[in-house]
Amino acid sequence: MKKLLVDAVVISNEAVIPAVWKMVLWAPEIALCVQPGQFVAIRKSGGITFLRRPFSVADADPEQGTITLIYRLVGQGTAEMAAMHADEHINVEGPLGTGFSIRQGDKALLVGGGVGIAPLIFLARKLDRPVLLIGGKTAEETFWSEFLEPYAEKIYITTDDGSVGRKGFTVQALPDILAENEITGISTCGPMIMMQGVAEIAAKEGIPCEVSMEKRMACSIGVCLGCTFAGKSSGKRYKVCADGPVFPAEEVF
Amino acid sequence: MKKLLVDAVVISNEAVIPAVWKMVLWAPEIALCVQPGQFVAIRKSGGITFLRRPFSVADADPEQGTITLIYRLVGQGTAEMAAMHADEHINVEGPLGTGFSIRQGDKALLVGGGVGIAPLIFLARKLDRPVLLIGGKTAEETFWSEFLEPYAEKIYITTDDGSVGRKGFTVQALPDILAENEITGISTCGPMIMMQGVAEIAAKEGIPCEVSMEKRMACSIGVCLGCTFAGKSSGKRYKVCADGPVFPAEEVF
Amino acid sequence: MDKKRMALEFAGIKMKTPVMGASGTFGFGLEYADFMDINGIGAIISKGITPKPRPGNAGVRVAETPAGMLNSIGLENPGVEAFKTTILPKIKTIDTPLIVNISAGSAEEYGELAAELDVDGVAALEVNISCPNVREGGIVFGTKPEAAASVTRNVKLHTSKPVIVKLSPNVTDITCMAKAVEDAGADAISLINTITGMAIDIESWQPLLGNITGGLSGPAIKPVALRMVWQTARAVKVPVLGLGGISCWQDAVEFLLAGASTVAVGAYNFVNPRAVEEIAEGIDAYLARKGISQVSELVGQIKV
Amino acid sequence: MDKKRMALEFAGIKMKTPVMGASGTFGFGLEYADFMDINGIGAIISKGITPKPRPGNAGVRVAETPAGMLNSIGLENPGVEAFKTTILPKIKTIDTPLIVNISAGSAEEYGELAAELDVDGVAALEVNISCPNVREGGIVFGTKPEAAASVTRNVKLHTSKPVIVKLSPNVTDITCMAKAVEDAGADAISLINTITGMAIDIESWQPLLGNITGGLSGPAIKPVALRMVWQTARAVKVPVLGLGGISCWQDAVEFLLAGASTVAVGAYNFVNPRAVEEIAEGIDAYLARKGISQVSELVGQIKV
Ligand SMILES: Cc1cc2nc3c(=O)[nH]c(=O)nc-3n(C[C@H](O)[C@H](O)[C@H](O)COP(=O)(O)OP(=O)(O)OC[C@H]3O[C@@H](n4cnc5c(N)ncnc54)[C@H](O)[C@@H]3O)c2cc1C
Ligand SMILES: Cc1cc2nc3c(=O)[nH]c(=O)nc-3n(C[C@H](O)[C@H](O)[C@H](O)COP(=O)(O)OP(=O)(O)OC[C@H]3O[C@@H](n4cnc5c(N)ncnc54)[C@H](O)[C@@H]3O)c2cc1C
Ligand SMILES: Cc1cc2nc3c(=O)[nH]c(=O)nc-3n(C[C@H](O)[C@H](O)[C@H](O)COP(=O)(O)O)c2cc1C
Ligand SMILES: Cc1cc2nc3c(=O)[nH]c(=O)nc-3n(C[C@H](O)[C@H](O)[C@H](O)COP(=O)(O)O)c2cc1C
Ligand code: FES
Ligand code: FES
Repeated sequence: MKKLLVDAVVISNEAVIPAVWKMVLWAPEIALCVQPGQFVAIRKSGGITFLRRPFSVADADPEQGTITLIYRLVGQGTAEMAAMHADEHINVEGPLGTGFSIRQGDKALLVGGGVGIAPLIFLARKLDRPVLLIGGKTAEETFWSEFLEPYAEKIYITTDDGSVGRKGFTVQALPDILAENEITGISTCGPMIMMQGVAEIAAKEGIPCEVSMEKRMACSIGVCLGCTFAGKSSGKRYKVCADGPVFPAEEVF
Repeated sequence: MKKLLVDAVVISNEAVIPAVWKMVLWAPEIALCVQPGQFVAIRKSGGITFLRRPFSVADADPEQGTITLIYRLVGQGTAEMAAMHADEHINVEGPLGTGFSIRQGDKALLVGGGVGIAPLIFLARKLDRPVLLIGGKTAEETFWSEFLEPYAEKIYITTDDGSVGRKGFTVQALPDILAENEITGISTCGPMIMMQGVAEIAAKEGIPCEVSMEKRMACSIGVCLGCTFAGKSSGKRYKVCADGPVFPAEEVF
Repeated sequence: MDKKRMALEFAGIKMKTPVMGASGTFGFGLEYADFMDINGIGAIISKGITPKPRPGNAGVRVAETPAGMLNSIGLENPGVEAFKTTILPKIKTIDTPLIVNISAGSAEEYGELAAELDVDGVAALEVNISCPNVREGGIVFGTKPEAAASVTRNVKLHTSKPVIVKLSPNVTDITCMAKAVEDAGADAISLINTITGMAIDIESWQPLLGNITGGLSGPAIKPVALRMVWQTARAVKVPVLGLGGISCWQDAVEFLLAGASTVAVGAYNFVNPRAVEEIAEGIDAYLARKGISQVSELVGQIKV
Repeated sequence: MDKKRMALEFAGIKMKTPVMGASGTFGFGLEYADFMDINGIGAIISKGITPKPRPGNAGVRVAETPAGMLNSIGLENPGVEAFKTTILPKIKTIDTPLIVNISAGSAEEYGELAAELDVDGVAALEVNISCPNVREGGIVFGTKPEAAASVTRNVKLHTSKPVIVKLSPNVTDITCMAKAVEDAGADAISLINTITGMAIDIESWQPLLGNITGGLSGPAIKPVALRMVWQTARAVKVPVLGLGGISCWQDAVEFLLAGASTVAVGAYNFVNPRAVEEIAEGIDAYLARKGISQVSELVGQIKV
């Protein structure tokens, strides 16, 4: 898939909760070809940050020509993003990387934690009503279900404090969910510790599992070798930005 | 005079002609105490430029709490300024330096060229209907008379191409103007070559003359010594940013 | 773009423009094919190749800094064998000179590596004696004139290709290094590599980079690179490839004026993947405006 | 601000905070009185003082660069005599240690200058052997260990004040310079001075600075400064004053973790004339959040 470099227009940019924002960009060429799990690398020209910032595409609407990013405020770059207004321009490089291996017909379980849930929205939309398991620290962090509802068969929620859904971590809820549903494939994105737990259970149950990784990136297109790792089972050197960010679980854990 | 550091609010910011812009800032503390010939050093926080940029105060309205800057688009910093909108904030350090020695009662002639005319607007307002001589390259560059008219007794204009006013340089018009008016003091701001010509004629005629200098500045408050020069008659080391920018002509030429 | 105006020969390598992609920031060139016509650029300088495959350094390897970045990749690469069998055949399809950047652990190894790369499809060798991110090889050769000279001699002995020696800026006197490698037979000199720097995570109290220190590059270092290029171009007779912080055609023109015959873009490729092409276009337009008919006429024209 | 938490003694100088204004960027301190309480800061380091008055370099002396600036002031100053008679009496009114930065043309002259400044109101001397902008003095002493040691010895011989030697980053091995001046008796080491750089006006083809080259400072050089501070703090026993690109309290904390006992703010004073005070406040709040009762407990705590 050809990588594009476009000046996208901010259509909307607003806080979902104070710490997590949603930006909709008009970038029709990218909206047309991006696949779930792929990401874009963005930069405000004339901004203070130097490197581009990678963000998963949380949704894409080829008809409207828009892509959606959902981002957590972390540092300078995301603060700069949050300060942007509609009609401003932002430079977008994408689609980048290799996304999820979509399995139409599979009964898929998507497991997400934190902003790792973002790419699962886009994935859920492309699948046939998958089951979702999402985790957050508090009730506030479970706003994601609102984005997922249109596409999900069921949404399981866990919170660390038990304020919404089941109390505890996502991984703890997994065995019950696998018992309740006949899952034939798992895609997961979130903290490494969470994905590792998911991958272990999936391996034990013999369910194919893919995980979406995050690494510090400089180039996002496979030239700087900032983001590489050795595949656990193959020993192969992978670039997260180009060969991933989505990998078979057995190559990561 | 105490130097202040304030976050000013952009009230308006618009092109006067494509290459010269006018920015009105709400900065009441500065508006209250700034004197003609003094300047401010500004910086957009989160902007791409590193050092502050020095600009003469082209006008100040203590009642409205505003100061006006008139600036020519030169490079990155002024481009960044021109991109600013009303209600945005810009950090302003000022008032800085030592301005014109206002001579109420004098019959003053103010001679300006290019954006050097900016501080003369503020000066003209504070004086008792001075005579003005301004020079520009073309008719387009003589928009200044519109800002000066309310305060000036007379405005002489020269253009390089003769499209408005007298054809030629300001200096060439000076002898006639001195003949027509009984001038007791001259203040000038503009290109060095122009100010030098003015100073020479003033010296010959025995009219006190002061000139406003421009030098690359890093600190604008007299600590970096980026902007110093040796006084021509005294030999004294001057800092343009602190001892000036306005100096007696005999110290400069 | 006026092809005649921009074409030049650098250390015997024929180039369409004086602007190249710098080692370690340009992959093997193909990665940029989506963004520009990689058949129209000056040259591709490959990621550093070593005798054996290297996984590079552990931990975080890249970090942003004001107007720049730190990297501590540690010369990850598949080794010369895999380079020749799997990568080189693909790049051969590109009609742009490929300069192979090489690193090794001893002067002898540098020579052997050069011999292995004395093959079709390689336009020249860029000898990296300046990688701050590896223990053996790299930086020791880049800070000792005799060591640098010995590497240069060994490489020259084992190759028929033009040899460009890449200097480290982490030295007291760059001209002393430059003269040493010139005397040892270098056909050209490229500079600068990255300046050693570091960053600390103030929450964990650990260095941000797994390797503790890393190499600083990007616009932040441009004034230092330009100064060293100017000093070097005055000190040696061989042509100079200038790089370090170039982000726009204006930067490139500064390097040419300072005495660089050609330039390369490094970290800024990550910011603008079209930089190499756009900078060449900008230089061409500048030359046209200035009425200069050949880019080489600009080289070293600084008025001091 | 918790006074007890922030107070410290550095090379025998009692300071209220570890944050000072760096030489050449802080005037003689009084210039910042409108912006902050200059009686509450760590120390004022004066502009470089020389035996005789100096007009400095001709032409343009300051230029902006990405995240930094170049300067080629060339040690303009009124000379030690005028400093003592007209400036020192004014600064004595401030209840903040004044460290006088000195430069001279020979080791002997450094000694004589130190003797002249062995007077009331001077808390310590910072010996600048690293000014890149003057021909005589400055940089030659800063790149040769023996020369640096000889300057240090001469200064120590002629003063009763603590002697801080300020190192140049324009060297291959900073620890070698640091050890040389430590062995010669330096009570503390400060680093870094500016990194030599340049810029060219692409319209006139002339160097932007009158002096051709200048010293690069500001956030752009912070990673390099931090690396050198870390290397030096590990190599010597005397305390280190860290500076180079500090713009916020987070930067200052990095320097402290890297092993600097105190820090100074240079070029960033021009951007934020309240920086010295705000950075001290930021460090204090950080210490409070981390439950650290004394700033000195942070020094050198990097986990490598
Ligand atoms: C493939 C991929 C997809 C991502 N998708 C999303 C998403 O959909 N939503 C979202 O909120 N975040 C996502 N992230 C993380 C996001 O890139 C970082 O949060 C963001 O770069 C932080 O930038 P900053 O300037 O605000 O933070 P700073 O900490 O100031 O950034 C400093 C540097 O560190 C890098 N960095 C900081 N945190 C991370 C991180 N967690 N991962 C990678 N690099 C980091 C930045 O890119 C930058 O180079 C993704 C990361 C990757 C690699
Ligand atoms: C006391 C004083 C008062 C001034 N008043 C005005 C005014 O009222 N209106 C106006 O249009 N301009 C004025 N100038 C000039 C104005 O400061 C510069 O045009 C402006 O800084 C250019 O910034 P830039 O980033 O757009 O240009 P760049 O060329 O990108 O700036 C690069 C660097 O050079 C400096 N610089 C560039 N041109 C000048 C210059 N002519 N003088 C001093 N420094 C310069 C900048 O400050 C910056 O540090 C004044 C300058 C001084 C010293
Ligand atoms: C991620 C990265 C990897 C690099 N790898 C190499 C390398 O393998 N060999 C080499 O000689 N230089 C390498 N460099 C140095 C660059 O080629 C260049 O000399 C340096 O980055 C300065 O140029 P810049 O400021 O334009 O990036 C690398 C630089 C970066 C940023
Ligand atoms: C304008 C200017 C003048 C300077 N003058 C001196 C000086 O006289 N003596 C000295 O030791 N250092 C001098 N320096 C160096 C600074 O003290 C400091 O070491 C350097 O700028 C790095 O710190 P920074 O990046 O915070 O500016 C000067 C720096 C600047 C920017
Ligand atoms: S981020 Fe550069 S190779 Fe992946
Ligand atoms: S600009 Fe710093 S002394 Fe004038």
